[in-house]
Amino acid sequence: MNSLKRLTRARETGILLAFLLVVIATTVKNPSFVFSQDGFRDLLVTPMLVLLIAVGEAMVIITRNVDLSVGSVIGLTAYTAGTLFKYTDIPWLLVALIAIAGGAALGAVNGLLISIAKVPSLVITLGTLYAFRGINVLWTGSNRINSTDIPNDFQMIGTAQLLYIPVITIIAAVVLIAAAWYLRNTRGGREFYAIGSDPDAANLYGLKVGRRVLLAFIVSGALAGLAGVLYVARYGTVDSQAGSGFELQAVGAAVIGGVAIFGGIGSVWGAAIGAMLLLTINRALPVLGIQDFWQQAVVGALIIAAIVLDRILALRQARRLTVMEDSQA
Amino acid sequence: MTTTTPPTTGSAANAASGARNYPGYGRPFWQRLLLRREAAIIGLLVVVIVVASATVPHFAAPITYNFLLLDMAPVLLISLPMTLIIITGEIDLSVASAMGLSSSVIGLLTQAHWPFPAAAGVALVVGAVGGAVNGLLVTRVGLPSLAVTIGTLALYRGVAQGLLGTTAVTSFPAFWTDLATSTIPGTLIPSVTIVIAVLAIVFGVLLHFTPFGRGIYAIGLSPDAAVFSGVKIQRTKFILFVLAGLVSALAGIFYTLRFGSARGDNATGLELSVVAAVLLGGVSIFGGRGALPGVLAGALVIGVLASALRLAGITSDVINVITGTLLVLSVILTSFLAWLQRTRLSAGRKRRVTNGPASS
Amino acid sequence: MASPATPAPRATPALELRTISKSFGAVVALRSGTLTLEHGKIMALVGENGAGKSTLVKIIAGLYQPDSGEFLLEGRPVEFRSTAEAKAAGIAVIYQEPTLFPDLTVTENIFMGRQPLRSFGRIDRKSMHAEAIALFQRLGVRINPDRQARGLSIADQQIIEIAKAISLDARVLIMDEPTAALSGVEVDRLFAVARSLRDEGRALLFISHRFDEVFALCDSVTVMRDGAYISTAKIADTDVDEIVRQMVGRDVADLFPKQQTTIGDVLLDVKGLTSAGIFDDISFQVRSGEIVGLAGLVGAGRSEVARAVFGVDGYDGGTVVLAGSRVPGHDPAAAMRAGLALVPEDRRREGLVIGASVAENLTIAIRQRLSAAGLFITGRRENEASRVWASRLEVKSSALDAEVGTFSGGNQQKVVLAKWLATEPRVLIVDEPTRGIDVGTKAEVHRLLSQLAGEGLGILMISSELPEVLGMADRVLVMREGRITATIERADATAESVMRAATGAAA
Amino acid sequence: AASGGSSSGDSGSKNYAITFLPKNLGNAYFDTSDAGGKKAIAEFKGTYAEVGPATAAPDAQVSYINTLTQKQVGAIVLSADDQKAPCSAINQAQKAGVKVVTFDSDTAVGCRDLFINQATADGIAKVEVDMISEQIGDSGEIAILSAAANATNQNAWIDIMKKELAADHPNIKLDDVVYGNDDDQTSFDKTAALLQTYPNLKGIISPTTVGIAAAARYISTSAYKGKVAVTGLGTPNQMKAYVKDGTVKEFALWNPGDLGYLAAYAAKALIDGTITGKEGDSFKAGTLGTFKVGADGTVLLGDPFKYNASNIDQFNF
Ligand SMILES: Nc1ncnc2c1ncn2[C@@H]1O[C@H](COP(=O)(O)OP(=O)(O)OP(=O)(O)O)[C@@H](O)[C@H]1O
Ligand SMILES: Nc1ncnc2c1ncn2[C@@H]1O[C@H](COP(=O)(O)OP(=O)(O)OP(=O)(O)O)[C@@H](O)[C@H]1O
Ligand SMILES: [Mg+2]
Ligand SMILES: [Mg+2]
Repeated sequence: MNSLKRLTRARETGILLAFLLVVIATTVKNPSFVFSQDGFRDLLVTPMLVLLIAVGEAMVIITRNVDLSVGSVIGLTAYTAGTLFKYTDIPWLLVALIAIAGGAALGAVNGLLISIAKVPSLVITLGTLYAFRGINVLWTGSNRINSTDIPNDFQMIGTAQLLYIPVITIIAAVVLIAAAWYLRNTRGGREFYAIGSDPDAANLYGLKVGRRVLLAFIVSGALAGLAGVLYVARYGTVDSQAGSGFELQAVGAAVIGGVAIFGGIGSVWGAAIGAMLLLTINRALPVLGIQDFWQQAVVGALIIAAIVLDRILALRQARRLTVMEDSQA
Repeated sequence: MTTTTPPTTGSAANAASGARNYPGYGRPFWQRLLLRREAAIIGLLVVVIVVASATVPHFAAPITYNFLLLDMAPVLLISLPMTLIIITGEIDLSVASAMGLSSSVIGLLTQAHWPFPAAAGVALVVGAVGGAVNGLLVTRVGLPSLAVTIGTLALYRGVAQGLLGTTAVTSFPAFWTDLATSTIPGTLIPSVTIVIAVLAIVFGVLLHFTPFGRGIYAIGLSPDAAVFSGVKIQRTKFILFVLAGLVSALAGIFYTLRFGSARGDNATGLELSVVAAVLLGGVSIFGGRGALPGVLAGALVIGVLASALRLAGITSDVINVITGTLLVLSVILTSFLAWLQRTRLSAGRKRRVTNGPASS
Repeated sequence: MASPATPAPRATPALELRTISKSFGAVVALRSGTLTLEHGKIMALVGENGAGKSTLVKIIAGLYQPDSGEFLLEGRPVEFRSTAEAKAAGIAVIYQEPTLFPDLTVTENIFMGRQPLRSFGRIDRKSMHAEAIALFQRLGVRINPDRQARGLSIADQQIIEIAKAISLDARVLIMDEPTAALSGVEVDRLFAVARSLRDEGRALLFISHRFDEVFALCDSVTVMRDGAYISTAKIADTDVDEIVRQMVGRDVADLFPKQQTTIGDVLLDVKGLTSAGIFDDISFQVRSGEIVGLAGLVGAGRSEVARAVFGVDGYDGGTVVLAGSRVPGHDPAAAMRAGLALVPEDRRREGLVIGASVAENLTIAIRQRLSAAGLFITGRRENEASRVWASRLEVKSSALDAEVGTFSGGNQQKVVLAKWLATEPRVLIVDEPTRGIDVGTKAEVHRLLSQLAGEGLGILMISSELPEVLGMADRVLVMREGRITATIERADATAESVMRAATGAAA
Repeated sequence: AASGGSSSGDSGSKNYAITFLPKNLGNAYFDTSDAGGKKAIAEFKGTYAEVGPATAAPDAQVSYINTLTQKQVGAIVLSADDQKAPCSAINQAQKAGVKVVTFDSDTAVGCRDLFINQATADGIAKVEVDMISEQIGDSGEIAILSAAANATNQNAWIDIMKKELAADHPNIKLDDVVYGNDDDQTSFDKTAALLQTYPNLKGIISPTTVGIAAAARYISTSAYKGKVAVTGLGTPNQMKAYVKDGTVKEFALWNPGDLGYLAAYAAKALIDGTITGKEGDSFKAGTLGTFKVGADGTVLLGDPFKYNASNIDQFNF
């Protein structure tokens, strides 16, 4: 009964309902949105890149930090993978691992600067957002990786399915479950929340704040690296701008999913559902007959609505509690 | 009306009269000038200009500065209110979208054959309203400005694009478009520089020479102490967000006129350059520290580097690496200096100061 | 009643501190802290505010590292680099200010970092939950272990800190004013737990400003003054007067006494001020030339009253009238214009803009008045004004652009006083005006306050230090649990009468 | 002061420093066209250069035009991101004696010296409509996947296509026009959205090389392969795979290499002063032969060329 109550009251439930509402409404208008092989596939595949980085972003935000560099990390790792495919014949699994490791390394750069130099993450990652992208453009110039450069068996991943479930989706799901499990069920995971909830108290308590924050950024970077690899698999072509603008989508997804921008609150589940909602709405609006120029406006309204809602819920709970205290006294 | 003549504790009356002349400043003028946070960035600006003029062909030409100022005008304009907002410890990421929105509004109204000044007026109002929305959500509803303005970043941009759709309005009166690119008679300095200068002075005075400005710093350094000292935190922040919206709209009008083209996607991503310029100018993201001259220098450094590199034939994207690196270095440097200060402070005492209360 | 029937203490003391010193920037928090805790004993540590008790605690906890001195645990010298190390060594600490993670549940707060585990390092929520419930039963309190810590009353927060410490199953338990915000019943339960821990042979340290508690619970008492060890005595061999004398270091009489002033007509008139859950139906008057003391235990609600009167907090009912005209609520600026000034309790957070210069701090409250046409203000005008006030209060500063964060507590307090006197108030409220400042400055502050009264100011002085209240106040208001429980004229004001009203206990 | 910088490569007295300024770098189409320009410039011993923004944005090209003006290049060959935005900068350039030729995507008439038109808007629109109607049997629903919502030339073509369809193909219904912003990923996702939105869709026209490649790639891996026709403007190298696997029957394009080649020679002619850009002027463009300047200072390259399984292997760009 307790678990059921928690489920109904969970912040994630609301956003999940919103998501289902969008899907249902769109499907009613046009059944093939879900009930066609490709419709079903795109429903599951399209949001996955953003979902992956949103999970990383959520872990970072929960520690009261933010990572604006993920978009640039995707760009660099995607082009790295593409280049390796084009000029070497390293097996694609190894390429993927290299890209992920590269992403983790870039994340470590952020994490070290922040946790050692004690510099606000907003500034650092804004800086690396520029720097990583710039390096990418310097390196790429006007070159691009074309789908013809990518081994087919790897490109298959972009579209292949395992009993009707796209492979990309399965990968993302595994990552999501792992992250959620870690955050919910391990001491380390709970420390993420403690640190974000009150960093000073965390120090007083003797938690290894710096180490956790570093870990959060490494994870975020690694997931961006994975997203970069999958970007290659799905889109086949990579130029110097791959993944630009993803950072705002990631933060947006997390915030919509109920991850508090000042840390301590929220779950990767919420962020994931937020990503699903964000990108599904983008695809749904044209179906629902809304000109696609308005998509961003809807997304913005969604973000505002989400944080206002969270605020109201928080206030309501606070009031309920104080009333309880008084009645006890 | 009782006049409380401040007491001079009897025993120490003589001491008091002696102590009456506290030196105003601990360090000589030139040191205070050179050891300011923003001195470094201003110095950097000078160095960059000198080096570029010496090594990059065509850079020394006055026309360079004409192009440079035209390119940087929006960033320079918006960085003014942004500085004040960041000093209060908040941030506004929606400014570039507000530019796009004002651009779309002008386009729409021009299409509807409104006289340009009227259209521009409406655009300014829209900008102010946009700022007010941010302000209300932050001060009244009490939401973090980072989240709020990420939301309005998407919202305002979306509305801007929705309003104009595919059309790019280009039918602006020549008088106004020419004015936007015109230069001060007899010079190559763009006329818009005058607007920038005037606003820079206005905001500079507001921040550095008014009670309101003192309040801004107090809010950033210690909100509690500010409240106890009668500073109206909410109202101050609200005003600043409105100003940001207003100036963004103004920048949007200039942008539209300069390129003679009103589009929903105008100035996409400009907010990052603005924030970068402000932080580069020595303003602390934690609030409470920073000065306007440094910010202007920060914006100019970015512009000068960009044009110098382009003239040197290097693709302008190198600038991203440099901007980013400068940004990171500037903050690391300031926190390093703070750390040095702390260590010096408790010199002679034991090691591991960082465990002390001073560390955040 | 403290039971003397306890297992005989082992030879080596559980914890021993010898001549520990610690300074923060200019502030010397601890000169020579000395303390010995024995197994199966409860030691009391008493001293005025700012005597250095909490600092000593934080050193034991491994949060601060001592500048010098010896630190022995079970006879072996130790040097903790972090609170984690101290915890690992079996030291549990209840800090004076509760430090909880507001977004986590009560249970998680108790077990953070050492949750019971199942396979794959997976947290065992069931047994964690069960343990939490068991803990609360042992403490005899009803707190929902699944609720968030955010919004808990200070009392409940304190309870959870205690539960945390107990669950650590530590050999040494330090409690820094754990009862400050607890009601009588809660205190009794806490004592029961403390005694059972003692009887298990653990060493406890108990810090409190309430002597009745000290005498009820502890086996012996150590007195500190101005960061230094004064004495240790068996409870049986000492009494309150003895302890107070050692705490204050001089007889109450030779504190600077308030000079006689002609008390004029009513300046501040507070009627029925009420704020749900914090204070209730507060009414009092302050006359020109009068110093009104507001005494009470920490947590009584005095600061909240001051904040409400000055308009920092809103209030639900009641009126504040100054010199005949109504002062609007929840608007400090208006209160300042009306002629009110408040020297707040928390100097470093509320009194000063840490990070700003002396001049900026001295003029922040009068920035409007200083500016030409209320518009333009310049560093020069600020310097002139602040020069006057800095010298009037003899602020020790090399220059006006020196950063106040680096000043000693006493010097900082002078800046705060000067800042508010500069507003030329008619009624001055001072909250803990001498907390944590040295004896010399303390006397200066007292001299200054009575001089201001002499010049016709009305002064409301909140203080937790009896000698101060008794020495300075023409009238003493006493608050307990959010209500004014007594108004005592100077003539009848004694330590006993005030304490009785403050604790409600028949002392 | 027209010395130093990239104008150092003068041959004789003429300043043959010609810089190509595409909408954005990293676009296969422009890589090819600019390569054609490079070839031409090499033939008359000028200095070729290519600069440009990483992403197409309305204002992105302006600062580059300014810079080139300062460097006193002989001519700028530009594919305009926006019809109006670059104009004031272009005027400044012309005042400084720099010739400005637009190709592929024009600015407002009058703000440049010449526009090299890959094909008349009518020609392009017609060939695309003809191909789709042929591929879907002249009846059924179709959609258009365009470049940026503000792309001048695409919008012009689409307007004509609409007229063309209404006039000569009553049974073909144009469901929707969506915009992939010449961004591969966006175009890819928009294709998916299109197929969702219009289950009866029989064909997609994408009058942009990025768009058609993305659309073809999506469909080639989807159940729509062979069912939904894709055509439009594409480059052979990008489309070969999809023509071979049957996703795409036929698509059209002028030869971008020739376009750049012609633009470069036009710039040379302007520098030489043999033409001024007024109607009736004519100039020789290396191996392509002689061209005449038409109305509004436009030079027409010719009709678009159709690529299909039978001929695609003969091309490599
Ligand atoms: N982090 C700090 N920075 C500067 N000064 C400090 C700091 N902590 C304590 N002090 C100063 O050290 C002295 C002792 O403070 P401490 O908190 O130990 O006193 P205390 O005995 O606990 O007082 P109380 O009874 O009010 O808790 C005070 O003057 C205080 O102002
Ligand atoms: N931060 C807080 N959150 C919730 N309740 C608080 C907080 N601080 C104080 N209280 C409650 O408000 C009441 C007054 O506390 P406060 O410390 O202001 O009393 P006080 O008489 O001013 O004590 P002192 O001035 O000696 O610290 C107490 O019941 C306390 O529990
Ligand atoms: Mg203490
Ligand atoms: Mg208090």
